[in-house]
Amino acid sequence: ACGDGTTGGAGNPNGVLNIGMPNGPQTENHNPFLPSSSSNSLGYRWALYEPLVMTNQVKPDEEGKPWLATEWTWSDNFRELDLTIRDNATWSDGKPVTAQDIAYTFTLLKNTPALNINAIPYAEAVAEDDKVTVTFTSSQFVNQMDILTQTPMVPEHIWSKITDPATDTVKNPVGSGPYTLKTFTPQTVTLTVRDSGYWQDLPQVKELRYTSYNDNNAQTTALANGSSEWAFTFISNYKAVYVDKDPEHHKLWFPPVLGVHGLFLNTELKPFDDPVLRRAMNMVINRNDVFMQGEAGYFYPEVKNVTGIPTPAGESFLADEFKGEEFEVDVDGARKLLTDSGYTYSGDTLLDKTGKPVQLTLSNPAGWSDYITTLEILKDNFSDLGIAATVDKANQDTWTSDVDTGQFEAAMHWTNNGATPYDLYQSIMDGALYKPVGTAGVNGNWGRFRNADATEALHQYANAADDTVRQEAMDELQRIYVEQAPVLITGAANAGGEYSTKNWVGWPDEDNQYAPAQPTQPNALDIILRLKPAS
Amino acid sequence: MGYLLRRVGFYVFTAWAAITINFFLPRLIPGDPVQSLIARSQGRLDTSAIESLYILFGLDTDKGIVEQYGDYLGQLFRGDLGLSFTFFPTPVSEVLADSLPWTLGLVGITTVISFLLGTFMGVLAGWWRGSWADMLMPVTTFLSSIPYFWLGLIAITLLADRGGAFPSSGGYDPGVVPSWDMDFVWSAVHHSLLPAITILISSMSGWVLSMRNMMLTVSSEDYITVAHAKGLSERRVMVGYAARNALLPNVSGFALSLGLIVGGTLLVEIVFSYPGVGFQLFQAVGAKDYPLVQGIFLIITLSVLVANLFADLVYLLLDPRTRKEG
Amino acid sequence: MVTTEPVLEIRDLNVNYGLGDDAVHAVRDVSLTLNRGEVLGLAGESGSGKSTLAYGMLRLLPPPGVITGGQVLYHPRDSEPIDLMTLSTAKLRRFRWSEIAIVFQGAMNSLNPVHTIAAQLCDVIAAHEPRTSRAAQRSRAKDLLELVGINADRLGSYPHQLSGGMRQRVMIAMALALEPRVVVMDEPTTALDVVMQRQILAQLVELRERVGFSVLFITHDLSLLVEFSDRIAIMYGGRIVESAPAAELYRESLHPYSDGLLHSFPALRGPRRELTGIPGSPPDLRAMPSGCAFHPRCPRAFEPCADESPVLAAPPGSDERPGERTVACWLHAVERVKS
Amino acid sequence: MALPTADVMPVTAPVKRRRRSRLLANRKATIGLVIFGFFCLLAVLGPVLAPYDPGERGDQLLVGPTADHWFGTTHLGQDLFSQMLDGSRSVMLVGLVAGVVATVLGVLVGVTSGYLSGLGSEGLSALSNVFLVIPALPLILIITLSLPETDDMTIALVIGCTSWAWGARVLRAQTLSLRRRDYVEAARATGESTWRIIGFEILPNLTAVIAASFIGTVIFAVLSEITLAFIGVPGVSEWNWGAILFWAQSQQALAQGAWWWFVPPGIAIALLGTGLALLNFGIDEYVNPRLRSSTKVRGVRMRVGFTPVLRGSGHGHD
Amino acid sequence: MTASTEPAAPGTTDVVLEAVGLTKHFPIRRRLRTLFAAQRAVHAVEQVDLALRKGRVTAMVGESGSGKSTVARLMAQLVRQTDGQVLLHGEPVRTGGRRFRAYCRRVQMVFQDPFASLNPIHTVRYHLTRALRIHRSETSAEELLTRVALTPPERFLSKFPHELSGGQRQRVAIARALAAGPEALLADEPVSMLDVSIRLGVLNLLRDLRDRLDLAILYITHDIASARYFADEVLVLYAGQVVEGGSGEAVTQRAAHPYTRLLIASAPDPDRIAGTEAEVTDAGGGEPPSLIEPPAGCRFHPRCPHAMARCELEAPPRLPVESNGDGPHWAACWLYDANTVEAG
Ligand SMILES: Nc1ncnc2c1ncn2[C@@H]1O[C@H](COP(=O)(O)OP(=O)(O)OP(=O)(O)O)[C@@H](O)[C@H]1O
Ligand SMILES: Nc1ncnc2c1ncn2[C@@H]1O[C@H](COP(=O)(O)OP(=O)(O)OP(=O)(O)O)[C@@H](O)[C@H]1O
Ligand SMILES: [Mg+2]
Ligand SMILES: [Mg+2]
Repeated sequence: ACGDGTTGGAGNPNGVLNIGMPNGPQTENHNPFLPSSSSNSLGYRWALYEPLVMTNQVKPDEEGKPWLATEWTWSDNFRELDLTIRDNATWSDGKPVTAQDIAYTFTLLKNTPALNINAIPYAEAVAEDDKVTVTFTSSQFVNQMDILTQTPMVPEHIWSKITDPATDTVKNPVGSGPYTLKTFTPQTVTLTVRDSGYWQDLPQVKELRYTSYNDNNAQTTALANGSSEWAFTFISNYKAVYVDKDPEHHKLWFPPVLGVHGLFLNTELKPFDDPVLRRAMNMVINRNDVFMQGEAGYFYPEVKNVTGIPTPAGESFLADEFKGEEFEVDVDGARKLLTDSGYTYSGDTLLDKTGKPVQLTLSNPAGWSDYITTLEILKDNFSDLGIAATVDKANQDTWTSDVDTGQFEAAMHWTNNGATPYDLYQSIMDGALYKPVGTAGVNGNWGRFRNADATEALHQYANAADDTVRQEAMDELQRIYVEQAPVLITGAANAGGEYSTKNWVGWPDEDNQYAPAQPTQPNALDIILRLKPAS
Repeated sequence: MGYLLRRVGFYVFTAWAAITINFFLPRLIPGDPVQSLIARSQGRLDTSAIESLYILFGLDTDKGIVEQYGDYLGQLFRGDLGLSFTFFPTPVSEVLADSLPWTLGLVGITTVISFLLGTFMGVLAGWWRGSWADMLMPVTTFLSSIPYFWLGLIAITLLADRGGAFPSSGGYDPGVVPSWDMDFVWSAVHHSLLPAITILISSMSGWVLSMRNMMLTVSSEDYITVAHAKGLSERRVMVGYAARNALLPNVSGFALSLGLIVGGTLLVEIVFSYPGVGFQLFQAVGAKDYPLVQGIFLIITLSVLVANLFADLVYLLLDPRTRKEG
Repeated sequence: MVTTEPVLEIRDLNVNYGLGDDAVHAVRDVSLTLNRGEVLGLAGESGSGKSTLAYGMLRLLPPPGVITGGQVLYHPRDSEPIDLMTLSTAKLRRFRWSEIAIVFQGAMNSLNPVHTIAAQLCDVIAAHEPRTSRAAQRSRAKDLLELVGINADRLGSYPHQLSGGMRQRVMIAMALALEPRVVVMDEPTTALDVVMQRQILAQLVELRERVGFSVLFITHDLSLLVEFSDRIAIMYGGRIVESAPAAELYRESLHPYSDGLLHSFPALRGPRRELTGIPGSPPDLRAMPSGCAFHPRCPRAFEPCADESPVLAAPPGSDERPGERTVACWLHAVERVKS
Repeated sequence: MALPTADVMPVTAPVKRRRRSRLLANRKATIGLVIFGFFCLLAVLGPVLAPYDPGERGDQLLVGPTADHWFGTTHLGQDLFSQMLDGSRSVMLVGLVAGVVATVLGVLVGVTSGYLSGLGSEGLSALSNVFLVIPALPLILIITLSLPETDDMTIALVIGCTSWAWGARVLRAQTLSLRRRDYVEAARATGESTWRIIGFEILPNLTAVIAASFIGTVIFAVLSEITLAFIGVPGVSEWNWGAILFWAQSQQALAQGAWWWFVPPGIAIALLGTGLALLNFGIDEYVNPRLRSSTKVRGVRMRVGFTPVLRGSGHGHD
Repeated sequence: MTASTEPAAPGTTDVVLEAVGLTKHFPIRRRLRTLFAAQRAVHAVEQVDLALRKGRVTAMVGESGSGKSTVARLMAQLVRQTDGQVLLHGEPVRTGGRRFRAYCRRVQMVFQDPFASLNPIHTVRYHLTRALRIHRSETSAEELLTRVALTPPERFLSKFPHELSGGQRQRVAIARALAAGPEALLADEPVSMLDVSIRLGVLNLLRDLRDRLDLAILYITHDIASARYFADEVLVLYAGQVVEGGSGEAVTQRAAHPYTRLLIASAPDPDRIAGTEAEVTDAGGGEPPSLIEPPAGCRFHPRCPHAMARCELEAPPRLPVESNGDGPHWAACWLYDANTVEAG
């Protein structure tokens, strides 16, 4: 909004791209492995460091693009990875990227558990010529993507001199990416394009400016007035507040990825241990209302399929029997389902099989406004079924520990996401993650769902040697989900972003789904490389 | 002398109390930084990250609370506030170094301006009682009853959003590099105007009211009548006699209510997304970042204490009765 | 020294507290003349309006005091009399202290606690003689302090560092700073003990001899006045009820109230006097008795007293010096009418 | 933030008879009392009067004031007027409870430390100064977040327990000046017990000061509570005005132009605050008559130092 | 008569209340500079002996700050003495909790300021009935008011202090003191805050009570003339010490101690003929001494026109002064030491 020539939409003439994140002031920390670093928080680590492979999360079944690795093969039941490293890449200090560096990176993660964020069980990484062989102690089928596309590669000659890589803020980042660090301030990080030595054509964006806005509102304002050209933030009324400010250029695209948000019912509590009741409850949830009102009609995309697998990302994983099975609200059907299996009504109140009224407390931290809004909608939906729900706006910390220890009735929660629906289902119904109520430390399955078949199927999926077994396991999981409704899914996780086509074009969108539009994903690098000045 | 001794004792005691509260309170907060980091990411961080985070933050070792307290005190003496979790592994002191100047600049300066301006207006309102100055009172009362944050939000809507003259958030324009050049200074000043005005409007009224009351009280003292009888000029009586004496209680009031004021003004930072300690504190509380919470709380308390010490010294200068007996 | 040349004439002064119907008439139709060089004592019990009169004539009354009538004429050395009631603020400011200075009862409260004695002394000089240099002001302040018997090294002291007696002396010094012709003293020694009181009064008497100013001395201690003043006026219920030369008043008071006052304090020496005191309690200004305000307490009240208030006038048989002796009492008025 | 005004005022001898009428005769106090009474009434009746269930979703999403929804609706179609009415109870309840708790603590600490002497007294006084100096809002924030369970009551308690210090300080100063009064000594000389002296001789003389400190704390408590709710600290009742503002803020209501979501709570808070502040001024002026504002009667401006001369009006004659 | 210079012998029936070697030091708060120095104190009252007798008024005069009120408070046991004893009928008084009430019943105090000694929020009735109830007295409030000449009592009972005049308030305060039925009444400047015209009424009331109730009264004042008028015995206090004592007439008419002489010379006296100013100046000037570090020897010596070398070294004991038949008379002044007298 101010007349400063260096900001606003004037990026194009100077080749600047303004990227924003609503993450508050940053401290200088370019360590690509630390989730708390500014490079991670704002996403610029991917402009400095590169992964081995670039995959498109929006279409996880597509083959990845070679990046630092030109070839990768999994063998031996996904316990061994053979990589061929590109020979024309250099670090920004001019030294070539070698297979030794790649092996070093994996060894570093193996030796520094604090940095091994995805807890990958590395066994060994050995380099030989341009080949690297990485071995694991268990099958990594479900972690393929984490290893190949989410691991930034670092130069050995720099990192081997760092005494404690877990607590080093890497003030002078040296990576293989097309950009180098120019300046850092708590509010803005500026990267400039390398002069030479990048293994592919240098991007047309000469300078990346990452600005950290203090909150969603500030970020939204920046987007609306054009000072941010690319961001990832929640805008409650995006049409009026953002798009309408410049309908021609202000765009957003929020494709779903393979993760979901849903209402976790504590399945250890009566009567919610009854799949019939859960199914009935699932039937009355108005996912569209949640999407339109709770998620402003774009943020967490609606999950249409009955299996809870977000489409189109998960299209290829759907079992034949569920292909095209769209979820629909069916209050009467739900009521019938209940009365058929022993539930009764006293007036408008649903009574369970023992004759007790069905009641439910929905809880989520007070500050999470989209979840709370969703709960309000669910509460309304459940009342159609005769279930009296109350919304409890909890203290975030209490809530976190209550969910962790299973001391809740129902809460909105998210699942992990991954390259396959495995992560999603694992978070929902993996019996291996089960811990009894009162015990903390569950990494998923917060609803304490126990179903031996599901656990078995998940195990099989992760460790199967061939694809048919895997497909069977996946079909089985979908069947169990539909029958048991362990979690009432409300929406999909996203990997989207808001962007402006005023100065730069070539963004991914509905028609050109080459990457998720989120500026903090590895794919951001791919996007930046494809941007062209608007004519 | 006795006065000073008591003040010094008081400062030490307060500092200790703050440090102790500071240590124990955050530890009573349920949950831990890892859980809350995961929770805040709402799915963008994989659950498998938990283990590595525990290791990273050094939360995998157990220590008794008393031992921790001892360590904490020891650390403090070495000037070490620990490492922040949210910005791991940045030391808290570094986070503070980034944010404190903003707060001092905004809250500190405006609080002082507010006090000075409010006091000045209070002097006028008290002295010219029964004239136009009385109009000030209802307005002031109303303004002082509005919460800071609401005023700030309205100010943003009216003056910042939709092409208004002021930026609505941040401490300076994105893209400007902090340094002592015109661009930056102008940008920083520009960004601080709206929050500063908000603070001024809502905190000044308190000073206007209390100074006016003190002026009225002092006006009926004999020495004011004597000053009039002496034929001194109006200004001399008002400034040198009435205001000078009325100021004393106001200065000590200022010192002691700094805590209240600062607490309230921090909210302005949140509303204006100003990169100061208030904003950081709020974030850190949410993130269970004890070292940061402790550090910020401690620094705010100490700043208030230092301001207090300063106000005390001013008081000492202003009131000859507290000086060393002659 | 004492002449009959008036310096200050109060004519029919009326002072109210408050406005409208619930106003309190604290001073009613008071006329009083202060002659050059004399000490005029003003006595009366608490609440009789002494201070109100003193402040009122200088227009120093705090709100809600208002002056509702009368004149206060000041006779400058060689020009027309000035009516203080009609002076503009600026003129009044210039007039104050240079012509009439005032010493209040509580010296602690009269001195500004945050400025040094020197500052406050210089203040007044600077305000009226702006061209005086700093150094001159200071040396003047030093002289003044020495005048009242305080060592000049006390100049830098703050009021709280001085004892009560010293503070009162500082006030007196300050009052004399501009060599005014009139000094009003409102109970200047009541807060002090007798030893100090006498020291200060002795000094005052001596200063008057040297400097030559008139004093309006207000107190409720009649015995003190008899000893120190030339003339005494007695106030009751907002009016002057009697005025006479001090010795005469002591010897033979005409008004029963003055008489009662004189018989309220025991004598220190000589035979034990009979003490009668005054029965009853002082009047409430809000509900003044009709007629003579003193009549409900007066042992010698008779018919006219309750109905009409007596006028202040010379009693019969005192014609030789007009204005020297006046009384407002039907006892004496009736006689005058008769004679 | 209304600061308690004058620091230490001499307690003038209260005039019992005229006391009530005088406080009421004060226009400020009356207006303040009316506003305060109005909000108290709302607190009692508000939830009953609310035309809708404040949490109920409606069809009209985010519409401005209409005949159906006087204050408009939220993004879920909830009726804001009902939310305001419903929220008034929590605001007033927390404010008053916190006020009572803080006042009781303030009286206990202030009067005890004022009446007793020695180390205990000094300690208590130091304690209250510590509480004054430590920034209040961050402290309250940290404490509320430390508590495992919070509801309106706990929040009221937290605010009450942290905001007594100012009252204690003022009361201590007053008690110190009262303690030396002859009538306290006289009561002692008569043989009254200590608690009776505190309870019957000193406390009644502090009524006005206590009332002022109570009202001051209520203002502070209301503001703090609303602030907490606005920041999103849980436990504050659902439709507390601060919570309404929280929702408005998290839905970026202002950016969306939904001013009706923001304005009513703000105005209500300011109005309540103003009412309380006025009431406090009334008390201040009652305790210290010098503060009475109106010195301008019938065109006469009274000034210290220059007494007005009125000619021809009410003369001293009877 | 030397007998009276000693404290009255124990068992003397008419001595009601007696102070023996009463001393009070108020400690001063330590300052930084003096943190490690010895604790300093205001020596407010030092070695005061006095006896209150049944049906007699003992006056105590002295300038401001000489410790008069402190003596009264000590005698009333509102303040604990640093040293010395208060004897009630020869019994040392110990006042802890319960026993304090019993002591109150017998020794009552009237304060200087009638405007401050009544609680503004309580009625006259409350003040009196509380006192009566505490001491389980049979008397009624009406009776008390009648006794202090506030008649008709009904008119005053339900009044608040602000509705009464100063004299009336002081009477109520006296009535309250009488409610306990005391034997000794300590009146700390009971009339100095009152209007001249009504002082006399209160003094006369006290005198009347002395006669009717046989009260032992300690009358504290700074007005030596009223002491002469009202008291049977006068003690002069200077800087916390009694410097002279004797019958009212003896002390006021033939003051022996130089300080008493100064006091008398300073008192306003309409009968004084102009020209006797010399007498005053002769009596000395200066200011009262610091009580924190009081002068050694006789505390008056720095101001005394007759000071001798001895005065600076030794504090004088009570020395008899020749009396002209108006009762015992003594002074604590070396001028009356046999040796000095001889030498003079
Ligand atoms: N502000 C006021 N409002 C109303 N009445 C007042 C005010 N100030 C003084 N009075 C009344 O005016 C009368 C005269 O007061 P003033 O102070 O002049 O008496 P005084 O003779 O000086 O008494 P004292 O000897 O006690 O000083 C008193 O009855 C008093 O009650
Ligand atoms: N509580 C106290 N703490 C310290 N010093 C005290 C205290 N009370 C009295 N003093 C000191 O003791 C000395 C005697 O005081 P006291 O009040 O007995 O004098 P007084 O003769 O009654 O004076 P006055 O005529 O002014 O009433 C004074 O110097 C006073 O400052
Ligand atoms: Mg007076
Ligand atoms: Mg005394």
